[in-house]
Amino acid sequence: MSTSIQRYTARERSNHWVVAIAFILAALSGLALFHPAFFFLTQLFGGGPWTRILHPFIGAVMALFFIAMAARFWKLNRITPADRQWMARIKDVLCNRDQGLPELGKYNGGQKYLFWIMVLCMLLLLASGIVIWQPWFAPYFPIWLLRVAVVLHALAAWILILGIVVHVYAAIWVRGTIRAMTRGTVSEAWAKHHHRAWYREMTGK
Amino acid sequence: MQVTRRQFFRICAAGVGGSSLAALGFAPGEALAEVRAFKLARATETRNTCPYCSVGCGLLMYSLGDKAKNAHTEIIHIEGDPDHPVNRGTLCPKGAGLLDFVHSPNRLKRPEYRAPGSKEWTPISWDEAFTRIARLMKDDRDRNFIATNEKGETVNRWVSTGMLAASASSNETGYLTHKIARSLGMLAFDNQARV
Amino acid sequence: MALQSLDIKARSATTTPSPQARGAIPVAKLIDISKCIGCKACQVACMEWNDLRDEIGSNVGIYDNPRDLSDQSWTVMRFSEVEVQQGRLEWLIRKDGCMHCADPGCLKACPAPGAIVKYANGIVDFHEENCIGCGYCLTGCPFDIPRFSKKDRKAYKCTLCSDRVAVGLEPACVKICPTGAIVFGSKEDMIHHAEGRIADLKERGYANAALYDPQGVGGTHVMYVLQHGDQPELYAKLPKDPSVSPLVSLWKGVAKPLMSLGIGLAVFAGFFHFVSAGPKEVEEEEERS
Amino acid sequence: MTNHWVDIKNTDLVLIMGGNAAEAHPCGFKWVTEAKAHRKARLIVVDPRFTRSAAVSDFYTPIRAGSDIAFLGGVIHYLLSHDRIHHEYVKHYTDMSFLVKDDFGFEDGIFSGYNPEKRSYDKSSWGYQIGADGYVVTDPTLQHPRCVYQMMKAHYSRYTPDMVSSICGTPKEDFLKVCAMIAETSASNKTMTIMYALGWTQHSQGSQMIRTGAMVQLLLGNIGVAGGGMNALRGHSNIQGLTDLGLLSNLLPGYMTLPGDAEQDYAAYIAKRAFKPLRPGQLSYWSNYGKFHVSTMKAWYGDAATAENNWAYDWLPKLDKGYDILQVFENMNQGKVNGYVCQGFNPLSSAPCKVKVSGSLAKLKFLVTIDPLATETSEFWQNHGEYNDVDPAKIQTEVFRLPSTCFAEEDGSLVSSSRVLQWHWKAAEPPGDARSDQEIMAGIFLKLRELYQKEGGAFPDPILNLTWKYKQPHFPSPEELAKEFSGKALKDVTDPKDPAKVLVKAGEQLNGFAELRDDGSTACGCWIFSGAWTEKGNLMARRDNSDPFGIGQTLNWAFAWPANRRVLYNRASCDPSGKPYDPSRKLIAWDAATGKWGGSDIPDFKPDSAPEDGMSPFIMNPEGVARFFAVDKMAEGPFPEHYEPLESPLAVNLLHPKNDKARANPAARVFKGDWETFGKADKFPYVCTTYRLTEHFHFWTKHVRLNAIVQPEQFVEIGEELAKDKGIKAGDHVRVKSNRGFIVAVAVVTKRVRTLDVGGRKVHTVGVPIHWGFTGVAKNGYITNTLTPFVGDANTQTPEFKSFLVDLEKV
Repeated sequence: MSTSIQRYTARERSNHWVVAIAFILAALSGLALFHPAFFFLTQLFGGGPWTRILHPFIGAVMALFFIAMAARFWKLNRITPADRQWMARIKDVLCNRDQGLPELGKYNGGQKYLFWIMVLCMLLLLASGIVIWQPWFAPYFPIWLLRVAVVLHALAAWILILGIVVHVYAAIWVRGTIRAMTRGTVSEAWAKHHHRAWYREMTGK
Repeated sequence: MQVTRRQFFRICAAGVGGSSLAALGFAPGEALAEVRAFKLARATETRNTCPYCSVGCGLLMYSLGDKAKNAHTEIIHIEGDPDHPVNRGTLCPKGAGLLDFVHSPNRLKRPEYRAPGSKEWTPISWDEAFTRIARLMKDDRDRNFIATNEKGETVNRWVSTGMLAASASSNETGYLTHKIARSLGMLAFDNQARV
Repeated sequence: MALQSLDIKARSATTTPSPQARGAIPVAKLIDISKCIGCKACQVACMEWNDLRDEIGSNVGIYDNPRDLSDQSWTVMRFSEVEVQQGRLEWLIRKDGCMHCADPGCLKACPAPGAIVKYANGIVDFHEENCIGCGYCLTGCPFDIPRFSKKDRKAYKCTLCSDRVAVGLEPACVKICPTGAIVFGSKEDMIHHAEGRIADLKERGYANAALYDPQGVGGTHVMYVLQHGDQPELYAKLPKDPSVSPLVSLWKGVAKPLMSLGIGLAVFAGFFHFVSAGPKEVEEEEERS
Repeated sequence: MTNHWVDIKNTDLVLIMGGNAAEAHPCGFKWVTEAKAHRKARLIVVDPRFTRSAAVSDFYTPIRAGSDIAFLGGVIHYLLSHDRIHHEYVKHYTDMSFLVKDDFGFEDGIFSGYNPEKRSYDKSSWGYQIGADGYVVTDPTLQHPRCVYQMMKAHYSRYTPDMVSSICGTPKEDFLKVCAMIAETSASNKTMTIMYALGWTQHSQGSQMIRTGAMVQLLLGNIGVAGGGMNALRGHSNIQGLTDLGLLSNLLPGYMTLPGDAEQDYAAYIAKRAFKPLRPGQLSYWSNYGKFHVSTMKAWYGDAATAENNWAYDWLPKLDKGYDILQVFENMNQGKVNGYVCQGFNPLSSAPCKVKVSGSLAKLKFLVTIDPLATETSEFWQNHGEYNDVDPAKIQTEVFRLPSTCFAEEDGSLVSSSRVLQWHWKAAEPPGDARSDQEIMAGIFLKLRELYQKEGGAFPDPILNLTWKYKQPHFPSPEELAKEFSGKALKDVTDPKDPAKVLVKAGEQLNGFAELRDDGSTACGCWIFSGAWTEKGNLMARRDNSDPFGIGQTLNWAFAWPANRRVLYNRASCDPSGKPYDPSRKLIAWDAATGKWGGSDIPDFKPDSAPEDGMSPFIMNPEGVARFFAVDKMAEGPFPEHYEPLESPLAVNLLHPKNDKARANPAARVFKGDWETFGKADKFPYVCTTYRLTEHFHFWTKHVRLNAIVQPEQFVEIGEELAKDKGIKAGDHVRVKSNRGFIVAVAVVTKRVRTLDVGGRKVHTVGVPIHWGFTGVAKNGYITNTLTPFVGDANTQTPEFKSFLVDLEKV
């Protein structure tokens, strides 16, 4: 068995999975209320009213834990020139032509852009979610703001879902990635291949 | 395509998930959308006249129960009588709220008595009330009845006890009240027409 | 075919058409503000018939009581003292409540199947047993009508007495109205009735008398005769040209299918990318080294 | 009402003044909106406040509370000076041509015969000149200076538009516009209806306000015609019935009157009331007084009322003075009253000057209240904080509170303002042990009778002999009572023209008052209700609403008194030859072929008196015609004159600035000690008027949750200018105080209450609704009558609730 490198601590992994589970629940419940085609999903939550009751709490949990996670990771997600270079060659990346890609730190450009998109979406979701949260907060806001908020909420959620689809797919697609969030480690080869600068930093090689 | 062990699990999970969703009865049939049941369907209808102002609007009163021996009638709804030539089914806000007059929490339910100087009511039976009131009235009448005035003219009046009659009571009540009051020689006798 | 046909023409959160084969005569309630004496009989009748009892509030220096619509007050009178012509005071009293739009924004916004329905005769009804309490109907309504119950967190509003109309009776507020300011019948007849009223008002010097049947919401099944049809906002801010907010139309219109489709496409894109490009695997030797 | 609710739809012009029909009688007001919609009728509202009636009017103008006679007097002046009167009508159907006694006079606001000490008039000069033939002397040319026309013209010549405007505060151009609109209805095919209520009655000169309105209508020929009339919109559901049944201190059923002390002789008592015609050929229907009277006494005392004992004449109490509610509370306050029974009456709330009423009740030995609801009166002895701050320990009154049924729990009839007797049916049992009023009255009476039987006592004869043949003595049924007041034959009643012809057999119900006899052969509890329950059954329960003539007469709906007539004086809707003035609104007409009057109504006339007989339409008057000159019927003069309210913002009557005696009503009765309770304008500068709101009914609906919801809390209304002066915003609490007490309530600041220019000074009005008190489900409040003065109209003693003085401050 090849040597592993610690990529995420147990605490970080737990945090991620709380966010992930909350996201799945929030997304399912949110979709249930978004399009009639998904309304059947309310059954997962004990019916329509329970879906409506639970969704904002799930969302709040997701946002809270996401903020904790973002606070942990935001420094690592500053965009560097290497990231831009990497992004310019995204086609090659997608076609698995990884030779000659710039050396990357812990995260690649795609991950970083996704990170910031998620931050933005989360903040929008949180803010708009509070505005339309019945019955606790919504009655205190004017109807025009509710209207803006429902649209923003749907839009942000949509972008977030798309981002997460990319995120999840990338994890599946890039072999050896998922264990980073399950066991916390990645193989040296994985690290060297995808995040060479980080690999060097971690191993001193 | 090579299906790894982990991928296999993933597909299975989706399959199980899908079938269990179906088992939960997802994609429910069209939820029922019916109007509220018409609440007067088997109510008993009684005609009355509004007790408030003198427009004299006709009322339809609806009560639960079909007047069978064991059913206690309860008025559940009052609306205007469309046959009535004056109101033609309409009512004003007072008439519209008559149901809550009939069922007002301040409706009196039993005779009550307040002793001199007392701070509160005590219950009393009808018979006790009538007996005591009759006694008080008779004592006052016997003491203060004026058969003749100082000129010696026959006047037969009793003015130390008075009465105000109810101009919302029926003609039958009013007629009986008048007959009784004058037979006692009462003059201090008015109704709301005065104010 | 009858006034009382309660076939459902549209229901909330339902993507396929409801049965359409049987037709019905569209109904309408016409409120002639020039005949309204603001007596609130309609408010009382509404509460009495629908078994509602609002709170006993307080007086805040105006005649309006209860002060606003609520889950217990599906209609309220709104009093406005205006002087359109200098020195000629007018006390405009508008019965506020659901307008029963032909194109109801509440129904459009509602995510709960069957919580809001529109009957073939035009009545827009809330079915609280299906309501999930999300409040989206508030955003959809251009007239600010639905109200939440504090007891059950469900939305309530005027049903146009669908239970009475279903058995061939007029709504409770219509029947009670002492001056005949509220009338009920087929929408066609109500428009005809309104024309007569408008002619009368014009003869009495109200040159701008008009019918309020706003087309921005496809027309309404509750209409007003206004003495000052050019200035509906005089009547306690009745919107001049109401329509369902473009934001809500966007959200519950094109956005709903397109965004759903987008998510589906994203998933499919991943799937096909995986199938075509294959997983990104680290070379064996890299892994070993 | 001379006409009836539905008939209002036949009018061309509605004048609402001294009332607020849209708020107080919304369902009756419907017929105004019908007239507007279908006859293009116009609605004028004259009121101190811009009411909800004004909200749907074609023209509104303000008036200072209490100045209505000045306004209407101005209208009379306008009509006479512009000659906009219905000449033929006035000439034939009124007393315009009658000559007035020479010693009658009017000087500086006071009529002839005034006694300032007694505050009353010797009315001997207030009469017509009677000729040697016993009839009134007339001048059909109307030129004689002593004829009513000329006298009236002179009297109202002082009521110029400028004078009206300065007394009433009504803008002059507004007043003239109202006059012009009213004058249009002098045409014989145009008519106006006047709708009034307590806004006219509740003044110290209220009866004269109503009279002035009636005079305007007579000048225009608007009495007796469809869509016309003087329409008193009565307050309670059966206030008309109880008045008809004579439940007032001085009355007997059917507007018969109790004798005074001096009327010891029965024949003289009857003769005084059975008026002989004052003009040739007139009917003078009151000449039948004896028949009505004897029939009532037979109904009450049965076999004990005989010709020998003058039909028990001596058993009737005789009046030394009036015992109206104000007089009784005055007596009570003086400790002269020991017991009081309040049957469905809440005097603590509805009588003036709460402090006096409350103090008077505390002097009683016993008080009995009979009511479905917990009234303030029944709890006058209980401390309710600021709203009723009394010490129960100091109140020695024994109080009985007896629960009665409400309308829904009893059968019976009520008389609407249209004079229609309508039967209603019981729908449910009363709550708890509540009993019907009949059972309660019977319960008390039978106990009393038992005591008199056992113990004897003061003059027991009428008590022991009162007819009581009810099948269940403790519960006289409504059916039995209705039959009793409608009347039955005790012996066969025969046709006076043909004694062999039996009209009604002994024991049968009578068909109407025409069958009443003064020989003891008929018994009828209330002659004007006669025919309500005949052998055909209960006519009050009739439900045929067909309207064959399309003018809303519905003669087969229930039963109207008198004799099912729907429009009173309807003979006056036809010209002297018997043709309708307006055939499109025909009530009756003379049909020469049949020799009878007929049409859409029952003729209020001798049905076979041909026009050429010269009988005039007002058959209840001995003159046969309507009176502009009231002779001796009114307390303060034969022609209405404007006087200020007892409490007025003006120090003088602008019509008589130099005569202080003519400032306020010179004939108004003021009790000793009450003068001091009146406030002056220096301390109490604002005119206050009290009134009802449409959401509530007197003091009942504060017990009704639905009504409490739509109007929960006590408030007062003030204009924007006064609010600004006092720094008051809408929603602030204000204290309104008169010289008799204060109330605290929320301020409604509104454009609808205008500041008026009266005699060159600004007058602000404060409006105070009456509905609150210290019992009920609505928010508790002060009793409005804390503020009102203890003085009434000089004729009726109806309290002056509509115009008095207050001060106001922010709390």
